[in-house]
Amino acid sequence: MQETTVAMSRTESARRDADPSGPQGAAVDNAVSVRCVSKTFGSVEALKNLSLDFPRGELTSLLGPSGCGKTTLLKIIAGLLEPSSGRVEVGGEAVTGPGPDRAFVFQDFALLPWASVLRNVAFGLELRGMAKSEREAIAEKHICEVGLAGFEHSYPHQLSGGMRQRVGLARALAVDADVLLMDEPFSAVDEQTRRKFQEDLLDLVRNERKTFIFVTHSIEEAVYVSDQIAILLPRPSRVSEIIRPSGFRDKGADNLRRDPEYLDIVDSIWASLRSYVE
Amino acid sequence: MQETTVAMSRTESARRDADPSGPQGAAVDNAVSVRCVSKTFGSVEALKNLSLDFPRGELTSLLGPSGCGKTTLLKIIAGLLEPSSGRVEVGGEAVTGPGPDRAFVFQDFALLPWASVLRNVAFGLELRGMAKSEREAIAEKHICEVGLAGFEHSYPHQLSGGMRQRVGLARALAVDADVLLMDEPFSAVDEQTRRKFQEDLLDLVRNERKTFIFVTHSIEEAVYVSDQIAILLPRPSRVSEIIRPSGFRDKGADNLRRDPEYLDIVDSIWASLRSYVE
Amino acid sequence: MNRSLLLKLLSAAIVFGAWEIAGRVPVSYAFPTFLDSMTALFAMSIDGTLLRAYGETLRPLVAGIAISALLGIVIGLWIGLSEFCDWLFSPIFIVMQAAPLAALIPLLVMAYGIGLTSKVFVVCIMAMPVIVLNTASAVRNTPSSLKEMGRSFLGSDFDIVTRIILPSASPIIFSGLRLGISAGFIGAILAELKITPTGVGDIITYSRSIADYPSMYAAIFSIILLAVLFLNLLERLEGQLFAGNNRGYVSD
Amino acid sequence: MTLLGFRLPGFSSLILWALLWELVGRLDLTFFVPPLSEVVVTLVQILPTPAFLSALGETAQAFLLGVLAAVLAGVPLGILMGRNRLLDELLLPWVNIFLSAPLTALVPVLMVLFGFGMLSIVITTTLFAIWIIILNARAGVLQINRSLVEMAKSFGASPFDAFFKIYFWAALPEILGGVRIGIIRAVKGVIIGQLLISVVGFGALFELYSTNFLMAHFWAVLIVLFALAFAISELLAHLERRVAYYAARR
Amino acid sequence: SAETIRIALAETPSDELAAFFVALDRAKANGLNYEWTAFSDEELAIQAVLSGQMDIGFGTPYAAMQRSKAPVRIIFQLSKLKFFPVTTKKYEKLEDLDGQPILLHSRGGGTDSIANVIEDKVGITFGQRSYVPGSANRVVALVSGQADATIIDLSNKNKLMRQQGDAFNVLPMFDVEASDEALFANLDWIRANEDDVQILVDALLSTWRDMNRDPTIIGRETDPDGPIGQLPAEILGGLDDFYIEAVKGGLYSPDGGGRVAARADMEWYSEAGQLDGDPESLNIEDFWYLAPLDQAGR
Ligand SMILES: Nc1ncnc2c1ncn2[C@@H]1O[C@H](COP(=O)(O)OP(=O)(O)OP(=O)(O)O)[C@@H](O)[C@H]1O
Ligand SMILES: Nc1ncnc2c1ncn2[C@@H]1O[C@H](COP(=O)(O)OP(=O)(O)OP(=O)(O)O)[C@@H](O)[C@H]1O
Ligand SMILES: [Mg+2]
Ligand SMILES: [Mg+2]
Repeated sequence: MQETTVAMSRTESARRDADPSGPQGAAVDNAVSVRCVSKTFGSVEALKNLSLDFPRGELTSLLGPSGCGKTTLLKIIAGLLEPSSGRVEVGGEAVTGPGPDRAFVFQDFALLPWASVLRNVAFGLELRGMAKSEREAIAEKHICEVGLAGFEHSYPHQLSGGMRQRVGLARALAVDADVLLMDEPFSAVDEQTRRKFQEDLLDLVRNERKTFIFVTHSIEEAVYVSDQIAILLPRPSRVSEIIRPSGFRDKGADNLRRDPEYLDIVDSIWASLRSYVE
Repeated sequence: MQETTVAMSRTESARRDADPSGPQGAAVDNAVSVRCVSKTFGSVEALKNLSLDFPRGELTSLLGPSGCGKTTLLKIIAGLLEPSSGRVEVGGEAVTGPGPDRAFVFQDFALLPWASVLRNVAFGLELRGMAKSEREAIAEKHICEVGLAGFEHSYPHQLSGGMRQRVGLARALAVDADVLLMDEPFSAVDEQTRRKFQEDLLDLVRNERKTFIFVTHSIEEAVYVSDQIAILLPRPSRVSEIIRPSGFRDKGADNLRRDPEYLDIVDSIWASLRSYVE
Repeated sequence: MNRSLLLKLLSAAIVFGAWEIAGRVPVSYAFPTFLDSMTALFAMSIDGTLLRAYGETLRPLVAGIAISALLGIVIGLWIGLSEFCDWLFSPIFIVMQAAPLAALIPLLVMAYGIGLTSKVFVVCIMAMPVIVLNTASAVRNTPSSLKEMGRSFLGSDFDIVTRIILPSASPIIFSGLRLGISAGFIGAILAELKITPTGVGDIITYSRSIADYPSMYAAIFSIILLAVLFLNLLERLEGQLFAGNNRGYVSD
Repeated sequence: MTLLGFRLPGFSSLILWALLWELVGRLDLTFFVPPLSEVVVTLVQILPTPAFLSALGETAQAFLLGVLAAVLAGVPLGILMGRNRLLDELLLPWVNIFLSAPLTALVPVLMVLFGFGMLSIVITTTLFAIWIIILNARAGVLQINRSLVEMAKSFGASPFDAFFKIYFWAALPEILGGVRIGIIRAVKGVIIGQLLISVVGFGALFELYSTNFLMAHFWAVLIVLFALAFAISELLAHLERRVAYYAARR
Repeated sequence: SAETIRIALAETPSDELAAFFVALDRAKANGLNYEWTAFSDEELAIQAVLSGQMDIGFGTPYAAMQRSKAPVRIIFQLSKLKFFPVTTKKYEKLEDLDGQPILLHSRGGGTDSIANVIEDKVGITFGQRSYVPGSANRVVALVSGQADATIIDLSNKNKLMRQQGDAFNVLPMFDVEASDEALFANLDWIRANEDDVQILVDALLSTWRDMNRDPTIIGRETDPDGPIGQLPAEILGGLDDFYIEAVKGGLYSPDGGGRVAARADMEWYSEAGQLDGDPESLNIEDFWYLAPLDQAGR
């Protein structure tokens, strides 16, 4: 399934969108499925009748213009916002609030300014009532993984933007949830670091079959890392297209830049995004 | 001069760096020139003996890892910080403080939270003592240009990050300075908007011969828009390399992505930035 | 009718209702009911007692508050901008802030007599420190990026003070003014209770000495009402001058 | 303040003012400003007297009880008001009223309701301190970063956790600021209470000394009071500075 | 009697209260338990007794007795209204004060009533009346030139005339026998605590008598650990002078006032406007409870 060609995946996408249960139907194990969700804030209609499935063990990217409702969708899945209508299922059960099966990486990091890096990373576990020594050991491990070893006792304000974002990332990874909801998780890190994180993410998908829902503004990034890309229309947001890029991961980021297939798909996404804006 | 090839420009860069007056010497009309500038903050050495020329009517990008001193350099040119040693000339005269020939776009926007978008954009002109009706007319024009028509009477807290950044941009453009110092001016806007702004910038370079000094984290962006790219070393910062990409602007952003020459230069910058980090 | 007004009325009804009930119980023979007090208030307003009293009370109050506000903001600005001034003067105001004015009043009477001067002085001592200290700290905490922006767009020092520092400090300055004015009211009443009983303070003490408790409560009620009106006016002014940045409730 | 390259400590200027005071006292301009040295001598004399110690004890007790009540009631109430719109809309007008009301005028009412003893004085002290504490705690909660609340929720925080691990800490800089101002107001409150209700503690000393024109005694007690208020306020300011690192970055 | 009686003072303990505390000590020696609270003014002390929060109060609550019809009775006259009009050299006699501003203690207080009676008896009307509580404060106002005329108590008059007699006049005035401070309590409470009241009045009367014979006993009998003994040395040093002058000035009646004082009070306070009705028709028993004093005098 991961090996379908680009051309195929794109025609397929239209069909899937029209009929959410799609051709792959019950065969696919969906970690998260969103059914006809709408959300209005006062008079602002952020989401309208949005349906989308997130297969287990896959990385799905959400692409769309700023303010189209990506964060809103993520928060609804996380159980932080109630949809105005429609339903969301995670692991087959309807979402009624936040749960231990999902972890959120916040767009604005949401770090506790009064707590050290260590405590911040361990905070999710602290709230789950894990003993101090245990949770700190786990946090240490994740701090190393995001490259912040040595900063355990620093405070957020002593870190650069990119480093702070990595703390938020480590915190979400530390709780070891099945579904990771990541809202522009790499926006503040510099390009070199971003590259490394993309690799780490792909490792998690490959080895631990975690499900990622990933918001990004970078088309290139989305094409490189995703199993599935959902392109959202501007407000009120629905899914306009689902694209399943394939096999790019294995080619390696450096070679990719000149890969014609890759360039084709980037171009076409770019073209469709542009058309909505105009 | 703008038409030198990439290969040439790169070998040239090393020479220019070694001898600031360079082979083009007095022939080049430099809008800004920075001579042996050092800057220390307490014990932190941010810049060390940095020399760099910014030719008139050209766009120069500064590329470098986070915290390497790009903002510091821009503020020294703007006259907001005093260098610890060395001198800066703008239009042939030594800089002693801010002047009407330079306008600054701040990394953190620096908007007045109590003032409407209109007043914020007109604020530079207000400080110059321009009459209200006149300055508001000019501000209106620039608000339209950055795509914020209709938000004139909104307050900064009612805008999204990208919109706020555009207000800061419009304010700098409104004072019609010769030299524009832009500190990551597009970091918060989405890709489509960013693309539009890049075009607008290039128009200003082409038609009004304004001089831009431009900080960015995006190598692709730098290569596309710049006449000259200065790559800065990590702290204490010096210029490690000057690259003069040529002719990419005229190819159009969409075609560029597949241009091998473009890809080469992006790759090489990528490689050299990476080498410093490691 | 909108929700917030409705809730205000509701909470007023609850509190006044509780007062009425407590007065009817009665909690103490010296505790009149709400309605009795309002009747007394009405009577005093009709026969002009209240008007005359406020003529007396408002003079030192308004003069003191005006002086404290102007001088306080100027000194605060100065302290906030100059390190030397900060060093020299801010300890004085910090000490002054803690001054138990009630105890100092006899001294003031000795120094400035029993006339308007010492009452104005009382109001100033109460009101000024918090205005000065708030202004100074707000001025000191003006975001440096805004000041830099002002400089880069060629603002003169005066421009930067009036167009950037003051507006940016305004929320804190206004909260200082609010506290200062409320302290000024306390000072004015204290002066009338402790220096010479005139104005509203006199109504309070005299009604008490003749056991006319409804009038006493009416006077207290009226001065509180006045203080609240005064502060609402100030809030209105702040809203007009600087559009606020109200971020709403967490629960919303 | 730096002078000739030396960093002068914050309150060193008080020495300058003390010298000025001494000078004015020595010039004998008015009888109610005796030289500072005389005041200090008097202070040393009266400090160990039982009259002074018991006054200090009485004042300190009323003050501490009043402040404690204000903090214990004010902080949670302020946080709740910041979180709950209905509660806030019901209570905020009253908090504002009492913050700005001339509380001195209310003292006679307190005497009627709570008697003439310690209780009324403690309540006066509390009333002087509590409103600003409530308002500041509320303001601290209102400006809390919503993402922090959502983050805690997404990690499954209970309301109790959220209160103690998020709201309290996020509002702490404002809370401390409020407590500091509140305490300074409480000093006034306790003295007003001790002068207007029953004349006890420092209030009695002030009354006694001023009616008998014992100016050196008067100033000596005043200095003690200043020093106490000052010490507490500096302690809190110090705590405030310790959380200042995150105050601007929430 | 085991119960502690609560005494509401109208001022903080100072030299003027030394005699009272000496009497309290004597009462204590006879088995009286007491505690005291100082209020900042007479009204509060009266209010405290009226509402039952205090048992015995300091002051002259005639207005309250008549207006509130509360069964409050005076049991002992502590001091007489010995106040003196003092002016700058501008004025020579009371008549000169016609239409002139004057400084008094408080509205409705003792000095206010003196001013009322002066107006009546001399046939003048004062100009603006300003109020500054505390004789000492009024002296300061006078000395610093903020007022030209005031009414002050005996000890402050003496002090002022000693120090700056050449700058001020004490205007000649008629004698006043009415009470300035008296002890009062609720009649029901008095009846329920006859024994305690008797002990107290006995002690007071004996002290007042001894003091009139030898004013210095106050200084000698003052308990060095009591509220008076703890006063600053500056005040304690002047104690003897204060009582010698006070006794000479007739401030303290050696028989605790009684019927004479009651009669005088009723006349005085009627004239001053604090009591309504013809003084002749007023009934002493409505204002005074004389039994303990009579008993003590026996
Ligand atoms: N609490 C809210 N109240 C009112 N409107 C809101 C609220 N939250 C979001 N919106 C509106 O809903 C729309 C979608 O917002 P959302 O944050 O989901 O956008 P987004 O796609 O994440 O944008 P970005 O890429 O800029 O993060 C926006 O237009 C925004 O104005
Ligand atoms: N006011 C200051 N005080 C102390 N150190 C400072 C100050 N301003 C900057 N620095 C230090 O100087 C260095 C350069 O900072 P600068 O802001 O110029 O970096 P930058 O290149 O703009 O980084 P970024 O890409 O993150 O904006 C940093 O290491 C920073 O810590
Ligand atoms: Mg978003
Ligand atoms: Mg920077």
